[in-house]
Amino acid sequence: QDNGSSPDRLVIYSPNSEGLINSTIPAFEEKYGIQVDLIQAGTGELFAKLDSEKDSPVADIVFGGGYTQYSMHIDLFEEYVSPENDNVIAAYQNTTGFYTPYTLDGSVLITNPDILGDIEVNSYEDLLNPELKGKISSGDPSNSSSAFAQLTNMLKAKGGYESEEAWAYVEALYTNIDGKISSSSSNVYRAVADGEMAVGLSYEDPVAKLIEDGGNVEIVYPEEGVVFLPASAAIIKGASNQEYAEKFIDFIISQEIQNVLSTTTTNRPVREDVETNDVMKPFAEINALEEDMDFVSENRQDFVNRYNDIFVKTQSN
Amino acid sequence: MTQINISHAKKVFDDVTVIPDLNITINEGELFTLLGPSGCGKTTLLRMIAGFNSIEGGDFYFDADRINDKDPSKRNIGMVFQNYAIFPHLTVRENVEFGLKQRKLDKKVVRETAEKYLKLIQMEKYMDRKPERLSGGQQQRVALARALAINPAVLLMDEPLSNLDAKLRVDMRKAIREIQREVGITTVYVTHDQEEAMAISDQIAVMKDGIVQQVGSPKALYHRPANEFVASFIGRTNIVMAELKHSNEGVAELHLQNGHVVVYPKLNHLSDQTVRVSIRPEDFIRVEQEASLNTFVGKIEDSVYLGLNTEYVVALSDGHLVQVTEESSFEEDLTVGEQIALTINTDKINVYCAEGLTNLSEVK
Amino acid sequence: MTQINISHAKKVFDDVTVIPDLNITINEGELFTLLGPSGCGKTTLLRMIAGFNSIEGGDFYFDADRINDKDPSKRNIGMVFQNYAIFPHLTVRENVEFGLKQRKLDKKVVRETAEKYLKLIQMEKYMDRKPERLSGGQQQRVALARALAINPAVLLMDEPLSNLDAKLRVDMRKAIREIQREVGITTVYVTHDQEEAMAISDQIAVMKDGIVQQVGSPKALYHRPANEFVASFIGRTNIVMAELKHSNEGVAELHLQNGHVVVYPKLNHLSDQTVRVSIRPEDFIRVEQEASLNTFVGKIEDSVYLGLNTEYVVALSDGHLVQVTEESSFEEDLTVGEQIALTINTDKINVYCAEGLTNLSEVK
Amino acid sequence: MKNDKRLRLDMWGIAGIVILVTYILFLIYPVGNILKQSFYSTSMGFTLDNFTKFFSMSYYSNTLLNSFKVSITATIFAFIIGTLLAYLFAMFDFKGKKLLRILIIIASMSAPFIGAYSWILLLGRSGVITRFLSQFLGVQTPDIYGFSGIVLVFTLQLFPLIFLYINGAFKNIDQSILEAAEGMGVTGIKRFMTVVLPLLMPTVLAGSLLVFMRAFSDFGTPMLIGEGYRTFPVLIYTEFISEVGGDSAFASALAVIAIVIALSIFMLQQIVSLRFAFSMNALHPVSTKKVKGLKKFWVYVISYGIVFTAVLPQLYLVYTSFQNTSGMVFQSGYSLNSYREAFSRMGNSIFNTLRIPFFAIIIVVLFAVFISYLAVRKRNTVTATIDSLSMIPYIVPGTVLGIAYLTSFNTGVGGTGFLSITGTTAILVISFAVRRLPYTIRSSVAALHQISPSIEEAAQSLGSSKLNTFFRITVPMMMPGIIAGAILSWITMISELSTSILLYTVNTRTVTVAIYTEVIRGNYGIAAALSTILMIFTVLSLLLFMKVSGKDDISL
Ligand SMILES: Nc1ncnc2c1ncn2[C@@H]1O[C@H](COP(=O)(O)OP(=O)(O)OP(=O)(O)O)[C@@H](O)[C@H]1O
Ligand SMILES: Nc1ncnc2c1ncn2[C@@H]1O[C@H](COP(=O)(O)OP(=O)(O)OP(=O)(O)O)[C@@H](O)[C@H]1O
Ligand SMILES: [Mg+2]
Ligand SMILES: [Mg+2]
Repeated sequence: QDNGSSPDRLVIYSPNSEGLINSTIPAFEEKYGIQVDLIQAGTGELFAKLDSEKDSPVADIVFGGGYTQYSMHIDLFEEYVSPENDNVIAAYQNTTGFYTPYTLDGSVLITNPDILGDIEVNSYEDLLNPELKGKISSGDPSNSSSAFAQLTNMLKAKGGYESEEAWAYVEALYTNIDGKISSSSSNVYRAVADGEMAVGLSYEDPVAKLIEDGGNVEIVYPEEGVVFLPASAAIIKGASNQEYAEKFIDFIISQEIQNVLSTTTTNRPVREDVETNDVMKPFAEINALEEDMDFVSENRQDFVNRYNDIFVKTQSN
Repeated sequence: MTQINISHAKKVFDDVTVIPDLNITINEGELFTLLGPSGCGKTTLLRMIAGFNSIEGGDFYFDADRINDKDPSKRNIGMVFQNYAIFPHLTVRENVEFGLKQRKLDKKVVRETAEKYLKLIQMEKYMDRKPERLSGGQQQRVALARALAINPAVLLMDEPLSNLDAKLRVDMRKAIREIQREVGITTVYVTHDQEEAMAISDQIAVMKDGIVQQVGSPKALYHRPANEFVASFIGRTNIVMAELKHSNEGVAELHLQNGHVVVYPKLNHLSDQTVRVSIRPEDFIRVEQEASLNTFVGKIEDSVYLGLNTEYVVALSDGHLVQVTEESSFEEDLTVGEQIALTINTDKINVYCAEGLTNLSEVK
Repeated sequence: MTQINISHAKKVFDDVTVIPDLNITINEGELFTLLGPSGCGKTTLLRMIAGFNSIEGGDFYFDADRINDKDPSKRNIGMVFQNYAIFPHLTVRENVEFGLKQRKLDKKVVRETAEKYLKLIQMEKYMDRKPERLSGGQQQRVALARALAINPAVLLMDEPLSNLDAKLRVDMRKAIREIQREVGITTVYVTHDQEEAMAISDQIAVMKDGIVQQVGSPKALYHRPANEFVASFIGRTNIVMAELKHSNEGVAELHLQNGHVVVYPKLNHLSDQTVRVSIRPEDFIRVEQEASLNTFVGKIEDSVYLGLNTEYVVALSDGHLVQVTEESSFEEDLTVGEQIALTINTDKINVYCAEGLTNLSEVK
Repeated sequence: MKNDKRLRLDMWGIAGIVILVTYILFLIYPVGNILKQSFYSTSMGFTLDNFTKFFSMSYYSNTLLNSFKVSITATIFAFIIGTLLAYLFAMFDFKGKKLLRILIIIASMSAPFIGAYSWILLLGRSGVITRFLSQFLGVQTPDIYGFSGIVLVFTLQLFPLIFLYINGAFKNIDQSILEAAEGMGVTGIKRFMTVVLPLLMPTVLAGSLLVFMRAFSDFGTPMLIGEGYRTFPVLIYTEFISEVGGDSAFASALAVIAIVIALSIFMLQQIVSLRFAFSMNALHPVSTKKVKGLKKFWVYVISYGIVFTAVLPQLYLVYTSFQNTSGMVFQSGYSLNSYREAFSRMGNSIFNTLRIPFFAIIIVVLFAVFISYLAVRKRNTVTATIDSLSMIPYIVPGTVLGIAYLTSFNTGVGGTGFLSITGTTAILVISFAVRRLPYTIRSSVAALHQISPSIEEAAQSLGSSKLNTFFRITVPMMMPGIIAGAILSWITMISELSTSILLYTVNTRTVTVAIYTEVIRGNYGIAAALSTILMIFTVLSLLLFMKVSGKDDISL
């Protein structure tokens, strides 16, 4: 029976993709002579698992997932602020004390030029083009974190979270999406990459990765603005390998690893003192917006409900 | 050696009473046959003895042991099922060995016993076949061997020979009889074949609608059937209406419906009444035309050749038809339409009351 | 009215030849019976005629129509299966109606026909029951009615009455006979019961190991069996060894093994040889002790009472046992150990060559 | 057979109690633990709010309607195809049956995500087939997404279940009954409808029940190709596993509704099958016949056609496993790179994929055999309860069961440390067994219904004890049914994901988990290679089984 109690092991739960895992875990193992037991599954599944195991935790670290999940499950985590924290861009520092952002991910549009033809897509507004009706792939903001991020992003870009105008845009958009909702984030970009859909409401990492892998897709940073949200990691409360867990947190936001991430993967670093990947548009060229994380966390349910209403409305006519 | 005692047995299938109240005693080592028309409850009774049918009333005893609630597997019975119920997934040999293996016998003994019984039923050639590749009669014999092989205290057989040819039937019933006698297995035997019943049984119970009509030795049943039903069920018989009258000397006479008068002193003690006379086909004796006073004539309407015997349907002078049996011969042949003279073997006839329910010849 | 013609039929079950080469013609409207020991291939042949068994060789004709590859459903047959094969999911009535419905008859006609046949088999009471709630004999009758009701051109019956009591068997076989004659249905009937075969058949084929031994009318089979197998299969017989010798005058004599000599002029034309004499139990005639010259003595070893007849096992002076049948009587009773005198009804005996394969009495 | 309504403390009584306790421990306790929150809120105590919420909002309740629609349609199609195929197999002689049987079974296993994903690659808007048809033939294929797509995938994935069940049931029909019908001029479809189908009914109902429930509870397929056609299980899944903060109390309420529906349908099926309960004594099982001419042509076209279509996505998967890939994108050219990677990453997962289902299948067969016997021959309140209980895990989403097990056994039963089996092999074995039992139970029950009790009576009359009769006579005769079910249990355990993804640890990682992990990491090539390996592995296990059992026929 192995529940992570053996001294030279570290149990990590992670929903992360190939690039992130490959550039962090082996390096960590080598550096500290620790064996990492990696348990991989979807973000939702991992958090459900963590929640169920909270009385006798198995994992030491959860590595991945957006701030929405973390903020909902604060009680699962051990408080830890890495000494490296101060080297991180201020906006993405560990301010709660519980979870540490290590990369950034922006809400972007993915397009398939073959399917799109000569239709221009540069902004959220372009998505209302009637020619795109039924050809836009989107996740379900009521349960996919990337789709939710898109929702808050477009609200912010279109006038604010409580602006009626912004919500009117959402309604118009989902009318044009015409019920073609994917049940998972990955379906969204996959559908576009496979030529099933023309445009998708996705996020930067997989789209960039697709381009890097030679996929026939393009990345579009909406002109109205892009919100970058951090992916975080945290130490599990009651973890048996506290010491190594802390080392891991320090490790992933260390300059060394951040550098690796930003150059070899399609993830944006949280530090400024590193180089960047060529595939990805430099920060400076993007119209970056900032999310009001506290407000969104608090009103998450309202957003979801409001979206649900819109969905029902678009479906019923 | 087990005595079976059944008192006030009752069986109801979803509201239909199949056996209302049945009492029977089967003595130790006896071969007891249940005979009766299709659907009269023979199988039902047998299954109650075996423990496969629930018992709605009454007591079943094996010796002093009340078995009403005893598990079938503990009753030490062997049973041959009407539908054979052989195990389709086992070979012939395995079928026969099955019961033996339960007895925790030595492997060699099991093999040898099985082989012995397979030889007995003339199936040693088919030992390793699966039942699906056997003929109907072969399957039935397997069922028989399987039940015999375990040497039970009580043997229950439901039409065990119904699909065998005459020769094999005789062989098999001899084998059953021998084994049964040798070890003294109390046996309850169901058959629809009265010849078989006669040949094999110590006692026969004739049933009708779940009610036992008569229990007796084969001979008693044939010659002194307790009622008309038994008379006509065991062997064939002609029922002729008659008036019982007394002559001036007080000698009873039967005035048959065709006018013929039979002097029948046995019934002197009874008063005049309408009776039914049962005359078996072989009790009509053909005589030379008008040879004696005591004859009457008839005309042959039909004849059926049965090998040993030939059966004639004869129209009496009053138009009634009777069956007459005679030993066949190859040359001489009575043809349809021929006139014959008959007399009656009065010793062997039976006289029943007008309802056919009591045998007056027996009442002393 | 269909004639069935089978020539050189061959059936092989996984390497075992069950029927090597069989030829039979069944005339239009005839009731043709297959009789033979268990496992001889009766069912197999019937199923080949029906089209349910593959045919490994030979030709099957219904009139001029070669049916070897014709679909069973197109052969216009009615079949009663040895295991009944009634539809477990249908009621009695639905079972009988099943075939009728296929004929696209009027609903009312279907109902009425079904009812008619249910009455015929005395099952009208059980019309709405499911088969699992019927007795064995009742199920068999349903199978019978189902096949009869569709009024086929060819009726195939595999032991259709094996689970019925004697009375019902007689009723049923009459019914079958009547329907069959009325409409002239060519019928192939399989039975193991020789009495039934005798009673019902126009022609009988006696089979053994897939080979037809003799085809003939019931009477011919009984009285002039073609070989020893037929003689002993149809009815019972005693086989007694004898020497065929000729007297000085050239009259043939059979010197039986017990020393008794039977004068048998029929065989005058044959040379001296060892023969086998078949004497049916009823062809021994009991006579008053030493009443005539032509008698011999024996001692009763066993007796079996069969109702109409009683069977005796008699030890001849040379120790050989023979079966003797006599009509039973209630009073007179020969007891085991008693000495009796017998003579032989020489008209009815048959003489076979030493191998038992040819009937010498028939060779002219 | 006597039908004793009382519970007696004989062998069957004890078996019943043991099974009941097992279910209380491994089903009622953990699942109840999770589901109780549907009726309970910390603020208000007992409440039905969650249910009101569901039924009052069409956003939610419509999913139920959708689920009924797809499940019923898929069940009907699966029934037609499965029965048709089983009929052809039982009645006719044709070449390649063994291969087809294996392929049919393969069709029923679907590698997580990748399996249904193949359909998109084949029949999607830019699918290989779609493009081929529209470019060369100008034919516009219907949309794979939404209702029709879900039904298509369900049908092709679930008909094998009906096929296997019915294939087994044919062994209990006596040939002469079919012949009797044929003799009376009833053949082909007519005979099928009037005789064969009614005789197969107990099995048909059992199979259809499973198909319906499976379609009703599956979320993987609708999630991938539903495209807004929201089904009930997807709703449950997303509420439990929401990344945006689902409402687990509400999710529990949904699970409760699913269970209630499942049980009602189960009861209904029980009542209906009572009408078709009749036993047969099949001494001459149905045998196959040679076909000729046009009929032969159709037999081949239909059987090969169906099977080929059903395994198409699997074949495509095999094809893609040889394609060059770069991460998520398939490149031109072929190589064994994916396999090289796959082998290096498999670790002990192959061994686990053998080990865990192996223990589980032993439990499954043992329990199924006992439960089915209790439910059929010893029916009383307790056994009927067990029978119904056994169906619950089939409908409870695997994710819910996984969460329930984690929560309930993390610190032992009730926090006592007793049965604290989280992270062990045991928890996976138990969860596999509990979830996949229904396949074997239902087919065993159906098989038992067809066996004439007089065979058991015969054994008893020969002095064989209940236990002995059961194991030596009843079980061997049920074998076709048991095996048909066990094969399905086995296949579905090998490809099980939704529970194991929550329960696995590094030591108990199975190939399916590995496949899913690769999908998450974006390595589709490796996932396809792993799926192919899993498929080969499955075929090998089936071949081994055939070899051991000495039968060509998988359903015996
Ligand atoms: N499916 C089969 N495979 C192999 N052998 C078989 C098969 N069916 C029958 N046999 C064999 O063929 C022979 C003839 O069988 P058949 O059923 O025709 O006998 P039968 O004359 O009808 O006998 P019975 O009076 O016992 O029913 C038997 O020896 C039997 O064992
Ligand atoms: N399970 C049952 N449910 C209802 N009635 C039944 C059931 N089994 C038998 N019966 C009826 O009970 C009566 C007696 O049946 P049983 O089987 O004992 O007859 P049997 O004397 O053996 O007849 P046979 O000689 O035809 O086999 C029949 O009328 C039959 O229809
Ligand atoms: Mg009976
Ligand atoms: Mg036969």
